[in-house]
Amino acid sequence: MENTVLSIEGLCIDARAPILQDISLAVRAGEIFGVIGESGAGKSTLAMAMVGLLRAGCRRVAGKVTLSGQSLFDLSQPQLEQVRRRKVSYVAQSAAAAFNPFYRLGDQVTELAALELGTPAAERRKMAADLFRELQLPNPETFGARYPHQVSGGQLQRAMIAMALINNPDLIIFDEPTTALDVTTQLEVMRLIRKIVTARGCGAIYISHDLAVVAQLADRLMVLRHGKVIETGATRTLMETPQQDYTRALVANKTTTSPAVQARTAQPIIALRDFAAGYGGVSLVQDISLDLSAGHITCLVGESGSGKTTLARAIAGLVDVHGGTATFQGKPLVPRLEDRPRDARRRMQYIHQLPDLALNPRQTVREAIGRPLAFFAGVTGAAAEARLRQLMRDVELPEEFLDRYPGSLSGGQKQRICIARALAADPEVLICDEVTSALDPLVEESVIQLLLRLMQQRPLTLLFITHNLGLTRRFAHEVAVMQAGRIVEFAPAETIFAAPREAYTRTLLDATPVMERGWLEARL
Amino acid sequence: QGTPKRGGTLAIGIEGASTGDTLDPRTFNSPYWAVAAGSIFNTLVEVQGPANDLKPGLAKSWEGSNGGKTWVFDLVEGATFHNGKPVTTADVIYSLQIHNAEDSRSNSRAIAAGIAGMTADSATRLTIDLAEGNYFFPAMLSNYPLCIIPEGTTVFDGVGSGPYKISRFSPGEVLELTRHDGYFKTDAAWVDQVVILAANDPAARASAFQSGQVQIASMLDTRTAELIKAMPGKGLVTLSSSQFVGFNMRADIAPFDNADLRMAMKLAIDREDVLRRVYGGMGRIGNDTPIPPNDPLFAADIVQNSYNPEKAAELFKKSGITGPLQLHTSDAATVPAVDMAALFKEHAAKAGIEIEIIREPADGYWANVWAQAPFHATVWGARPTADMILTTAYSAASPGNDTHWGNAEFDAAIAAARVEPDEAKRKTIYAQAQALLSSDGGAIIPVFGDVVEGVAAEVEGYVPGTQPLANYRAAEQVWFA
Amino acid sequence: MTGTPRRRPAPVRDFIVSRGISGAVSLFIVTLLVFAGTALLPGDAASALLGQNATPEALEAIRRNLGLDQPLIWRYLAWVGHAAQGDFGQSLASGRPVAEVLLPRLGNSLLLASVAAVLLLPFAIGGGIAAAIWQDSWFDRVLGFTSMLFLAMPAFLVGYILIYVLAVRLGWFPSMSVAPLFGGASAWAKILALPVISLVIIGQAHTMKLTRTAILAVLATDYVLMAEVKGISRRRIILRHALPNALSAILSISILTVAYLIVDVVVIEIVFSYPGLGKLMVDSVAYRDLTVVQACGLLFALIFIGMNFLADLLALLVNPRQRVPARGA
Amino acid sequence: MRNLGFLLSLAAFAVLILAALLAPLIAPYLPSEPVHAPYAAPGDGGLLGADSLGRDMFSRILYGLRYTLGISLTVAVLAACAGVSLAFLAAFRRGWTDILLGRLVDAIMSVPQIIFALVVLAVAGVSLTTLILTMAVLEATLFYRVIRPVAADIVAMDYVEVARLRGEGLGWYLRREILPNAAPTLIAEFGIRIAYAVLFISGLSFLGVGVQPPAADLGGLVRENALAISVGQLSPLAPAACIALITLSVNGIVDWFIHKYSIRAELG
Ligand SMILES: Nc1ncnc2c1ncn2[C@@H]1O[C@H](COP(=O)(O)OP(=O)(O)OP(=O)(O)O)[C@@H](O)[C@H]1O
Ligand SMILES: Nc1ncnc2c1ncn2[C@@H]1O[C@H](COP(=O)(O)OP(=O)(O)OP(=O)(O)O)[C@@H](O)[C@H]1O
Ligand SMILES: [Mg+2]
Ligand SMILES: [Mg+2]
Repeated sequence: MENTVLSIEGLCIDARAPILQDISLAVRAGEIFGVIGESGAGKSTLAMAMVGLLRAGCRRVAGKVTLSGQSLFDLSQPQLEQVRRRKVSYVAQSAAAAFNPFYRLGDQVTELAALELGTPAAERRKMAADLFRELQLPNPETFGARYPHQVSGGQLQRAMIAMALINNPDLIIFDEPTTALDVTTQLEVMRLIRKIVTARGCGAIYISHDLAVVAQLADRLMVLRHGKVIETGATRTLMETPQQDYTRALVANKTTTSPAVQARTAQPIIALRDFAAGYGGVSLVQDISLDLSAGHITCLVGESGSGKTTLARAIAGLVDVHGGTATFQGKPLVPRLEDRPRDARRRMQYIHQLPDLALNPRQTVREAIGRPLAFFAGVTGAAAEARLRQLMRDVELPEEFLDRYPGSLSGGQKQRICIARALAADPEVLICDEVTSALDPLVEESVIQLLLRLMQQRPLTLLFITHNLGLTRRFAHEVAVMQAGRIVEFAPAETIFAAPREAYTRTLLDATPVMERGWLEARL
Repeated sequence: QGTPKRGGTLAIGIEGASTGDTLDPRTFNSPYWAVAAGSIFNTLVEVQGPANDLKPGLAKSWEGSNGGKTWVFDLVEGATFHNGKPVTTADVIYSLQIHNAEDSRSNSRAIAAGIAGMTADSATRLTIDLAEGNYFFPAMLSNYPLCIIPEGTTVFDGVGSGPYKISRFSPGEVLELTRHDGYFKTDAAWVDQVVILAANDPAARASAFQSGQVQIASMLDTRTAELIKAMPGKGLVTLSSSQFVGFNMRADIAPFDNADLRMAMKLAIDREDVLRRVYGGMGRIGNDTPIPPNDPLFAADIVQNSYNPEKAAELFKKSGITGPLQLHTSDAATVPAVDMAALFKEHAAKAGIEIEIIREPADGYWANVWAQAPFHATVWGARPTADMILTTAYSAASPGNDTHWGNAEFDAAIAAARVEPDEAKRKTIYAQAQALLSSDGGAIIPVFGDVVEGVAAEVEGYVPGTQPLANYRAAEQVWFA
Repeated sequence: MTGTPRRRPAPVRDFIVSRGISGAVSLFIVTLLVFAGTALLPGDAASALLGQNATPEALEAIRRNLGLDQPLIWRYLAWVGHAAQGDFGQSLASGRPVAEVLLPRLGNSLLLASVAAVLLLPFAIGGGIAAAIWQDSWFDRVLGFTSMLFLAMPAFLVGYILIYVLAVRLGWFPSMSVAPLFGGASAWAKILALPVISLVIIGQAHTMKLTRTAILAVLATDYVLMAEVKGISRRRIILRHALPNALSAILSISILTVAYLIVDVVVIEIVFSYPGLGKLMVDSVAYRDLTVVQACGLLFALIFIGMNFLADLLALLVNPRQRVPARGA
Repeated sequence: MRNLGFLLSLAAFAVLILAALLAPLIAPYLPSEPVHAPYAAPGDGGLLGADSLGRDMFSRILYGLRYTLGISLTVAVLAACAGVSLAFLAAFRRGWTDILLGRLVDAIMSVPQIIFALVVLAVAGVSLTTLILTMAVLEATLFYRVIRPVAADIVAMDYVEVARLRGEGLGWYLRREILPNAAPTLIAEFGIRIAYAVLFISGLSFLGVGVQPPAADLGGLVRENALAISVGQLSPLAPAACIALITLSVNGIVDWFIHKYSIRAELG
């Protein structure tokens, strides 16, 4: 193809084990090529290879990368550096880490102009200001004088895009540029990317693990798994007629819905009134009034930093309570965890977001799950063994896993262990803080299914924190929307999604990408 | 040796300095300060050469009468202090008196205390009356703390009449001296500058001498002496010194107030082995008295204590003492003291006597351990007369009596010897004193090791004496070839 | 926000205040430790001073003179109060003012430390940077091995070998490093040679290893990777992107090296009889020269705490993240 | 390369430990026995020559190893117990416990260690017990400084919070949650501390306040024979080399360990 800017043929990269196997792709000018894959699939490794870079410890075994007509791995170091300076740009996932904390943003953004063209400082300042304006950054004239730590994450991400544009590259590689941002900012960045590629006519690679995002942006898509290409094709074809099971599972309309529930009981299991909590005297959440109905799933949504975790932890007794009342099954809830009776602690269990951190790497699964059994119910010996096996069956894991250490389990398996550990206490309320957001879409789905099944088996109430509105829509009985430490809207799920009362809720709903075609275009 | 020449800087490395040192002569109590005193000050009388010949110092002549009780000294003319003031009898009287002052810690206090009265007959003639007669009195005045300083000195700044005056004094570090141009001895003080380095560590002293940093080094290890001598330009001087390293058993407190135990210990050390291993064979066997065999006063007829494990074991058993005996030792009492203690432990073990060695840090040893611990190492430098060492170290009244042994018979004997003009009779009295010390005293003196000093080949005019560093007056004697 | 605010940035002020307080607390504890430690030295100072000729009356007089009859607390307060004014009392051994005893020794220690630092730092830091840049090359390995070797060696071994080879055998330098009056600068150079060489040999291993670690940490950051992806040359990446960020670490390392060179060199001072603070303290402990020991201990702690403070302050000043306040002004 | 170094270090360390343990069997003479001529050269005077008194150098080194290794290991074990439990406690309790311990450790560490030891030994008198205790206190502060942040990191982990949510007691936290996770760092630190203790006791003996003669650890042996070095007799370098060999082999083992468990190595 004549206007191909990047082509990769049969690329294989090994570290100790193979990381990428037999990757081939081609990107044309003016198109966005999407790469989707779960964490660890090799996406970043591939992105690095596109600029002729191998991370320490990695080795190219076979294959060829051609960028703007030059075979990168055949070039000398200076030639390669020149290609990188002139032909390609890279936008990294974590802008905060990718900017040098030592220099002002403007200098970093225009560093290449200074190096390649010797542009004088005054002119470079103007160049930067123009770019900042194009990217809708505040105070474009002076923005460049700031240091990286002086601007917000979203602004930094846009500054990084500005840096990528300074050399008018043939190809821009976006490596999960929005993963760390909240949905509203994500939407802005997505709009920008689309605009830039259209305006400049360069090629772009867009890497993500979020199918909805990639589907909105990319013209063509490649599905990567365990370092292998599963499927490549035009986005529309791939979305509509996926060929492979994996792709099909990714694309599939999620059909799960919340289990049928009893009508809301008059007496909520947990009730908060004018509740306030925070750290060291500062209330981070205030005026919280919330009822959790027994047997219901209540989802707590809101953008990052809105206070979701703080609220959940305050209920669990981990954060200082500053005011208001809280009751648990009609009785006052003791604020401090340490003051709560053992049985109260048993009845409310908290599941953390990152299963890696929530499991002690030096304890076997048996020890992890067995401890609450022994601690709360005093069950040991054969009885405990039977319970352990039952719990493993409940969370759909093989019994052999009991003797494993967490290190040898996958993320999804670990999260199941955490759930089993919570269940071992025989709780009535489960507080789940983004328990699936670190997991891959397929694994996430299976964990959700598991939770739903468990809710049918036993009387459980769920406070489920998430930023995934798609999930919330399918799954919640009630939804509480948080903004800046307050609950702005609390209503049954159908009401929220059908007729959101608050503007903030509407913005949030609107900015959440869906797989429907034309979603992004409608928002440009 | 060539004719004397002026010029050059002489560096001397010597042990016994500390950061707490002062220029108060009453605090002088180490080889370092002996040499420093010998370079900065003068005493009335000096001793020189292997036979301890008396020589004039600030006194050009002296005369004893009244059974050694009255002494008349005539001072040299033209002697001046570093500050230009002439030396007079008033200065001498003051200098001797301060040693007997109430707060004096002088090791010559006993000598000063023996003075009944001093009269200045003129600016240069002085009469000293002693409480008891003493024919050794002039020799005793050569003791280095008895140096002459200007009358009325209260701030001790080191002004003396000696060949060199102080340019810089850094306690425990260095003493830097320049020639005193008005020095009354005209055939002395050849070098322009003298640097006296504090070199307490024997290894440091040896390497400083070998590297040429110092031209004269005191007390080199006898066992490595041959190796140093083999180096070009390095000469050695060997003194059959009466300096000795010994072990003190405090006779006044348990367990060593037991005479059997003391004798057991004396028989439990193999003197031959000590001589061979600690001194490389360079030295003489001792008989637990401070008088070495080469001294004319040595009592050859009395019983020689020698290694006898069986007898020692027997006496030890008889003493009824059990358990390990703690022997305190330190580098401060010279390296041989440490080595000797280790050997002693081995020897005594064969007699069934267990010795536990406690090694004390070098620098606090004299203040805190010496003369205080029941069983400890000691070292005594050579003294010009037998009387001096016997009096200072073993008479009951002396503050230097580090064994705390008090024996009236012994004290009477040395007092009698002092006033005995007849040499042969004196010798008999001393033999009796030695017999008492050897059989009953608290000191174990196994060996008199030879003292080896390093003197670089380019240094001339060095006259070895019985005391180290040319009787401490090397600085004024030598010149560079 | 437009432009950087003119007033002294709050982080620096806050830092100085908070570190000042914590440094003062450390110092307070040190004064307690030092005072308690020396007050407990066996055999009180009075009897040490008078030695064998002590009479009870004289002892009593001296005790009164030294204030030893006062309660412990009172003595502590008096000592701290005077020390704060630079008056450390009199040396018990020589009767001279402690400051007079201490100052020349402090000067000597500083001289030795600064000469050693000037020779050591460029070499060690350069070596550490080079080893990090060429990580796992033969150069790195050789450097790594030699520094490991020197870290493993007792200091006195290095000292003795140097004395034997350079002083005794070759006669290039004096083996004892006692300050000369006669001879001037070249004599000084000779005197300092052996201790300085020993310190450089012993100290460089540690400094180099720390520098290497610091540089490697910076080279592993995302922004260095980003610079590489941008096509910036290796040279520029190291000089412009990595080094400035490692600067605060390197500064800290340098200052702590200097602190080490002043404070932690007792064995070397003893081997070469160098009249520094360490030797003074060792000797004074031996003589039970309480006042000097107290002053030395305090001085050491002060130097150490001050150096640490300086290191942190400099690190703060070169790091924009610390120096310039976050968002807004 | 690293593995080779590790194996060599392990072998060397094992040999040294064995030599120390079996000293009475291996040593041809008693360490205190004067058997050769003073300063006999290697060959005439046993394997490594003789010292100033003619004692067999090789035998003395074997027995010296016992002191050096025995003291260092004891010190490291004591210091680890004290330093680590305090560090855990501080990390877990936070608040005043943490502040007070931190300040105390800072203060102790702001006096040079060797000076500190000299003062304490002067106060308490030199004996094996005071020596070991003094060194252990000083080493404990170093343990504390390295382990506390590690423990604090662990305490901040969600799994510790899970235990807290359950309401576990202090013993459970320290023993079951923190200790197992701090173990690799602890073991590495333990190695570093042993090496440090070896150099430390050697230094103290060198200054004359360590092991008392006629017994001698390796540092004391160097000091005893320093004079021989200055006249070109190199056999006293053998104990010094032995000290270096111990620290080198311990470092080699630690290095491998740090690498294997990707521990952030704290130096100094
Ligand atoms: N230098 C390396 N040495 C060894 N293995 C590596 C190295 N770099 C990456 N890997 C492994 O290669 C795999 C792919 O890593 P890569 O960073 O490309 O994944 P990714 O798809 O970008 O994941 P994420 O979504 O988490 O960013 C991972 O299993 C990772 O552990
Ligand atoms: N320990 C703490 N001390 C002080 N402030 C905190 C602490 N933890 C969180 N905060 C602040 O409290 C606010 C709310 O944080 P919280 O973690 O509850 O938000 P969140 O809604 O859970 O966000 P996310 O979606 O990113 O998890 C944030 O501004 C955060 O910076
Ligand atoms: Mg990635
Ligand atoms: Mg959260």
